[in-house]
Amino acid sequence: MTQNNRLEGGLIDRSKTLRFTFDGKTYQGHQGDTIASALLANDVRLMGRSFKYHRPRGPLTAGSEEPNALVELREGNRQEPNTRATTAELFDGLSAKSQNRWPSLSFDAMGVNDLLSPFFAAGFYYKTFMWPKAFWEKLYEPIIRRAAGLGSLSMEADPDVYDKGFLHCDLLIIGAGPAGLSAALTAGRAGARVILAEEDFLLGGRLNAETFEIAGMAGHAWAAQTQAELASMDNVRIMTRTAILGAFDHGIYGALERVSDHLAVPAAGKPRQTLWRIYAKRTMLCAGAVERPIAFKNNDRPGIMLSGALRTYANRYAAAAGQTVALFTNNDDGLRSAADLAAKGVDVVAVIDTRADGPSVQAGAHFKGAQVVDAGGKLGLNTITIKLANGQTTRINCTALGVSGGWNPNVHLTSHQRSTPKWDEKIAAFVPESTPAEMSVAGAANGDMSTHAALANGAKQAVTALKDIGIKATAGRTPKAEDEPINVSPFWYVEHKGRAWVDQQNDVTVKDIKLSHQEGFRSVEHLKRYTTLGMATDQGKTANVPGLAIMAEMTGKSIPDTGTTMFRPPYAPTSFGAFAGRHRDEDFRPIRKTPSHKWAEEHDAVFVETGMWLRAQWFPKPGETHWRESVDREVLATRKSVGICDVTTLGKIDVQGTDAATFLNRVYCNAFAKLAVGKTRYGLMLREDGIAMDDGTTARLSENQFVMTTTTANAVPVFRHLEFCRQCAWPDLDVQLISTTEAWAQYAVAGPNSRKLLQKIVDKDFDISNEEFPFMGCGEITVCGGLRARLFRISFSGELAFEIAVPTRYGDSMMRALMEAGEEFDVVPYGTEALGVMRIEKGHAAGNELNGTTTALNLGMGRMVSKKKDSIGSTLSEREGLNQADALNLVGFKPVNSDETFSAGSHFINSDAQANAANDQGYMTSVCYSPNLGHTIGLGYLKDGANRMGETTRAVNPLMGEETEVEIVSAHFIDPEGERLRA
Amino acid sequence: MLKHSLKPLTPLGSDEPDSTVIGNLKITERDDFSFASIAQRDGKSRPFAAAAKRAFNLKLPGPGQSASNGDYTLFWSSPEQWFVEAPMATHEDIASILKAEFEESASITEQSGGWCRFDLEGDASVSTLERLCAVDTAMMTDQAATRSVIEHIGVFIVCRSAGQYFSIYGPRSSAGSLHHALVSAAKSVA
Amino acid sequence: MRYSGFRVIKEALTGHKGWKPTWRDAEPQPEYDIIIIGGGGHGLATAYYLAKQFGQKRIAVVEKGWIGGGNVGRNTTIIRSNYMLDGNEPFYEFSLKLWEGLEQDFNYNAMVSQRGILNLIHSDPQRDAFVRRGNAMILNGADAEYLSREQLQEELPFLNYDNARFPIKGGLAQRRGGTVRHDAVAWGYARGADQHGVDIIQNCEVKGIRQKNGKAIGVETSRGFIGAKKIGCAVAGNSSRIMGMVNRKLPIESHVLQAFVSEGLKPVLPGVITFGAGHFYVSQSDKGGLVFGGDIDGYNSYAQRGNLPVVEDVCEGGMAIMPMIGRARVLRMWGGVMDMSMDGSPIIDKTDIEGLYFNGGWCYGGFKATPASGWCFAHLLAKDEPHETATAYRFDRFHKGLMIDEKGMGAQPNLH
Amino acid sequence: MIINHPLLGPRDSQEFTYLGDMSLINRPDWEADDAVDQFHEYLYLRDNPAGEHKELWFHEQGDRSWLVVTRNTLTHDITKVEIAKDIARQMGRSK
Repeated sequence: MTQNNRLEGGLIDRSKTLRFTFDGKTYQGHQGDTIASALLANDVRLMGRSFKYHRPRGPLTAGSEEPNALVELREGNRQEPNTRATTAELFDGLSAKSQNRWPSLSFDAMGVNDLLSPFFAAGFYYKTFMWPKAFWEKLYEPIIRRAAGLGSLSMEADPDVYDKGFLHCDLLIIGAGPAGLSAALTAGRAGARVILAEEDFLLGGRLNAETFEIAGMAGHAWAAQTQAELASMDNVRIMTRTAILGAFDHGIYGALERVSDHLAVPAAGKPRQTLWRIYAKRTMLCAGAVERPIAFKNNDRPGIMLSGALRTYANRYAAAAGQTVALFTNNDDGLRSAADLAAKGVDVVAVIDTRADGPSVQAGAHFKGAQVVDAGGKLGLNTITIKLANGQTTRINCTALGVSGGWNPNVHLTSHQRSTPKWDEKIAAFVPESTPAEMSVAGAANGDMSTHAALANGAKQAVTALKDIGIKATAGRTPKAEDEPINVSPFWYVEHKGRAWVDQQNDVTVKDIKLSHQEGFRSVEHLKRYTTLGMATDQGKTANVPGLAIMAEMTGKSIPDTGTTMFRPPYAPTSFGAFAGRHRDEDFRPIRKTPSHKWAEEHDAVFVETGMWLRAQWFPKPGETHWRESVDREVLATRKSVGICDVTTLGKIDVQGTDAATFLNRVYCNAFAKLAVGKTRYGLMLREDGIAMDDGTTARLSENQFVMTTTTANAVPVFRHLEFCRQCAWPDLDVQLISTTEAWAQYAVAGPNSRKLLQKIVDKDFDISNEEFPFMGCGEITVCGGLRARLFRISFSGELAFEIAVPTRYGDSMMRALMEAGEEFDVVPYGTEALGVMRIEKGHAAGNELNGTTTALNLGMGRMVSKKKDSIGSTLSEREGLNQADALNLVGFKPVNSDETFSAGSHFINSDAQANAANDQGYMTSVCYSPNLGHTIGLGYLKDGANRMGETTRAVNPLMGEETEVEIVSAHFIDPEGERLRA
Repeated sequence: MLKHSLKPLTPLGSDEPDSTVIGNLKITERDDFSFASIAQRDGKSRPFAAAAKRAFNLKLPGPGQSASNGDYTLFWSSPEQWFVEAPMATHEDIASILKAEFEESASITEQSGGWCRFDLEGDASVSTLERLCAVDTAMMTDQAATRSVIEHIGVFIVCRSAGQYFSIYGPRSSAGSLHHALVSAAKSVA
Repeated sequence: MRYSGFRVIKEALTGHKGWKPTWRDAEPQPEYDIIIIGGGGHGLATAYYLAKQFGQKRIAVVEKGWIGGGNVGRNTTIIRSNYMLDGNEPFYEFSLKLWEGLEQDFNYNAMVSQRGILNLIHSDPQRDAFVRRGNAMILNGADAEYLSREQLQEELPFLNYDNARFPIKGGLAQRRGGTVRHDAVAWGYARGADQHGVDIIQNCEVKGIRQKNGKAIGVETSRGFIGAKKIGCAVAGNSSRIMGMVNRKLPIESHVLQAFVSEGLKPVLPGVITFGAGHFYVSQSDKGGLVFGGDIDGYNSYAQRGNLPVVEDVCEGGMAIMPMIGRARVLRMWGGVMDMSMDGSPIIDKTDIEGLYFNGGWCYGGFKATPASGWCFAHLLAKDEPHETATAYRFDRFHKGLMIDEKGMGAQPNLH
Repeated sequence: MIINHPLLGPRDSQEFTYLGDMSLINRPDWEADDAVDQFHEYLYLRDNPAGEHKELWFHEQGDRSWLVVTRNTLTHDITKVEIAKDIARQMGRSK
């Protein structure tokens, strides 16, 4: 079949013939076609099925407001459900499938729903499927779900990439029809920074669909000429295939540029789509208007479409929806199609005008004061029934019917910030009333329905908008153009038994709206929710106003009193991929690598995500098959001799100033004012509510300089908190803060031989003997022959240990030097697992213990909270609820039978008690196997735990089917006296 | 250079800095700069200004600005706080050098290892940055400098030559991710 | 009128002429025993249980707009009882049990669908926390199930196991969790309450609360004064506005939470899935739309709309764990005003003003709580004592230091 | 949203981190007899107005200034942006 509905002229490029398939059948179209226009040209009207009744459907529109002609575009992992055939550009090799039908589009078994439609009235499902109880989930719902939905996903990862970007402008113009082009010319010539965004791939809007002339030339030619002038201006950015999705606060607009959707696949490295965030000082909405249908019996037959769409297909795409066409209108604009189609050689067989006094047209039989009351042709229109002014009915054969119920200004974006439009009797439609502060509206979107008005107001509004932001512009002479009113006389639906469709995709009929009223769902919100009117993929762009008008008739109120249409972003449905941009899969969030990362990779480290960081978790040796083997080895070797761990990820904050000590004394609950230079101290930081926020060691490098360490997880919130204290709580303290986390590569060197190892690294003029450099000492030193470094004698493992820091660029080299120096001591690198094991063995609290609900008291540090000073959290930590007699205490646990084990997350239940919430005694926070003790150990919070040493209780873990008898012991499993770290 | 046996590694993890050309854009990894932050102590504006004059002999740049003189480039980072950049070859120990000048009038913190720097040169600079950052880089004039975010990474953006040449400073640990983001965006516009 | 399949068939065959309004549009009476401010899910449920369960008479619900126009009609329809703390879990489990019998109870099909809810685990500390939570659920008589990575690959093969930034290490599932048709909950309770004689008064905005000798005696409304012996406030995001009328500050901030739905798709998701390393949770409605959401915008707002950064953040989360949705389209986004409390848990308590009772601070847990919230608030209003599952939801818990802080975020509402 | 930073001009609010009501600047006196009551009200109770709200934002991805932003919670309109440190001093906070 070869395009036998293809007409003369149009804006398609006949020199480029494109082959495509629809439901496996091959067709031909041209460059400049959409799928819908090409299919119509090939005499294919049936393109989809409706949601609920699976009614056969063809396109209703020629734009993004399309409810019916939705297809699955492309194949394999690029399959794209619910794509509008009316906007999808044709490309060579395109393949599309119809949706929501089985086994085929022309025969759909689910079409039986249509016969059962009386039972499927609005909201029927709320009233049934309740008995027997189990059947809803077992039987009814699975059936409903299987029937639900439109297109389907490929279930494969989307292979394309998406970009995001940010643009700034003085004036954002939304829509490049006559109003938008006129505004862009005015603003562009004034030198303003302009963005002209157009959803279509052509500029011109309706000008491409009409036969009007502007300034003596064809409208589309004027658009092309204007585009050329705009393109020559550096200050104007023309963005075609770009839909403005949403108007957000303070002049921020979301825009989707369909960069590659008109191609078979995006070019290498190029995005499929780009989501732009546009910062606009002023915005002009020139989005035109959307035509609305009139509801009558079987008004959803394929071949019935909006009159303007019929014109668009003929004038722009040179495609006839059918060879014999009728028109049904309540306004003058609807009549234009008659002349245009006749001029294209289409046989216009009838014009039905609801108005008795409408103007006459020289095309086909003209019935005034008449209505179309029915349409025949299940899979494609073949006849319409007309009720004449005199009450008689007559049937006419035709294969296409253009319907016009008037035009709705496209106010979508004006309501994104929840302002409502007002009703304009003159055009019987809603027009913008209030808009976001920076937005003005021009052209048909503002109810200026003639081309001349659009051109004039576009320019005028641009001048005003730019004046607001101090840019002088002048509106040129408005070119000569059509200036006719559309003379609409409201007419919403034809009174008749049988079903007349209002929302075609969701199968909402006039009857459903009447039923909604009957059952008390009368507000717009209730109407929408009860009938699903306007909830389909087109957001009711063609259905909402007629639906509202019918409800208004029911309630006897005016349309504006009944409610207004309220649209929500996005203006057009937008892919997840575009909103996510590059942030997917591994690029979901950036990766932070430690200074020894490269070295660790060379040594087969297994890495683990800790926040954004990748840290070495353990370093498997050849022959080690289970991670525990590696971890146990690392722990034992460290405690026996010496081990090295990259601890760079700990937050480091440089705290300086003459009041630095005072400052620290207030942000830590324990005393810091008198910390001596060259000393380090453990600090516990509370939130104002008295709950532990973070902990770490802080070193005093000089009188006025401290280096604070935070946990890896809290580095950022702690810094923010400190800045709050500095700027808001005590603005006159002389203290300056800056993060130095990244500036220093820091390594823990732990184990009995750590000093010996470091003595080979630290330059000779620095004495790090126990006498000169005791536990909790710190100092600035040099290493490896003169590189400045910092040394801290602190221990997380409980061993004699140091942390050494060098400028990060030398971190890799430092790691290698340490390992080399350690060879004679059989030094091992250890990862976060061994680090964790050793800190649990030592009873140090970490993230699992500092969980945002625990106090100093819970942690066994109650006495640390100084009552002698003001510090963040000290006051509220006195509340009774945080000081109960049986408060949770952090204690240690070991299995009574040492071959048994248990898990973190277990709860404690006393041995004699039943395992239920009432008997809950607390929970296990951290658990590991201790290679030193040869059994599992754990830390946990237990009610009154501190006074229950030696008792036994049960660690119950019903989630994993575990239950273990455990003994309550000190959290310090290793070296409770702390002799090792002082050695 | 200080005499010691340790070898530096570039932020991207090699011995030599990376340089990539994509269409009209050159992305160069820089590790030949040293870096420090300097913050004025409360009530020390006079001695601070004097020391700044001695050390840099330029007017301290205000918010959103940078300034250069001789070896030094400064840019404003926070109220009464600046970042100071100088050649690594001559100023590796930049913190001590500045401390000697400012003594107790300023809080000075070494930042050299903490940051990676990528220079973007060429006509595609702005269209590349457009895809990465909310800052209006097209309107940045010579020496404009600001902090912002690129693909969830906090960065400084310094405009060396309007529309043509920008330096992006990011946290060293994220150098790989930042470079990946720059290269991906550059390919989109190439 | 009783709803049933038989009735639907009968009406279908007689042109649906017999259907009556789902609830009466009542005119305000001069006085009631109990007035509930707020015709949302919680307010309507409260009135329903007051009348049906606690034998109260002369009850009215006053609503400033149309019933169900607030958060009950703006949420992501999820029900679950997967809480960790003693103050919360018994209450939410009570709520889940009520959901399970709700439709037969109020004779309205709200499509309670227990397709399960899954929380993904991406790190060892997260696993430890979820194990603790799962055990707390079981100890409280709820159901919880730990799923290994392998089990997940079996059940949900489409998740991103191979190249995720934060690998999926396991999950905590509650099979009894699921979704409910949210609007139907409001309508079902309204219909049920109406049939038990409750007056539902729409378009009636409360402008003030009249007091006499320190006792609340009625409400000033846009339709005049209405007297009451007891007044219950259940207005979610507007709590501070109502309580402001009696000059009370609340431990509550109002924040906007955005929610989203995609175009209709053939079924792909079995139940509710929650991403553990970002802000994204999703389920699929019976109509085929992916219903999803993430985190609140994070700033005080009464605007019922949000901004782009959160939209992007949420979709990034989606693409991180299920990159097969890349070509599906987001159809609509909207916002609800959340009554975010200082510890992330709600308040159902008397106020210090005699006759004035308060229900609020639901954060974004409000929808799933609807039945229990209504029941417990009705209990408090009827008996002047808290229901056994709601004893911890008191105003004074902050002063006493008895916060119920599931997330451990402290007194910062936008972090709960 | 866009916050017009007093020093840096208009910036996307995405660069900022939100804290809440500016009354959080007014940290009570720890030595007051009713210190616990005061801290309870300070930390937990909010006006939470539907309308003009003075609130604290931290320019985390910018100059690390805490700002006091006057914003309408019904419309999101921002009418004033000030440096919190200055406001704190005006409120009599010092050392």
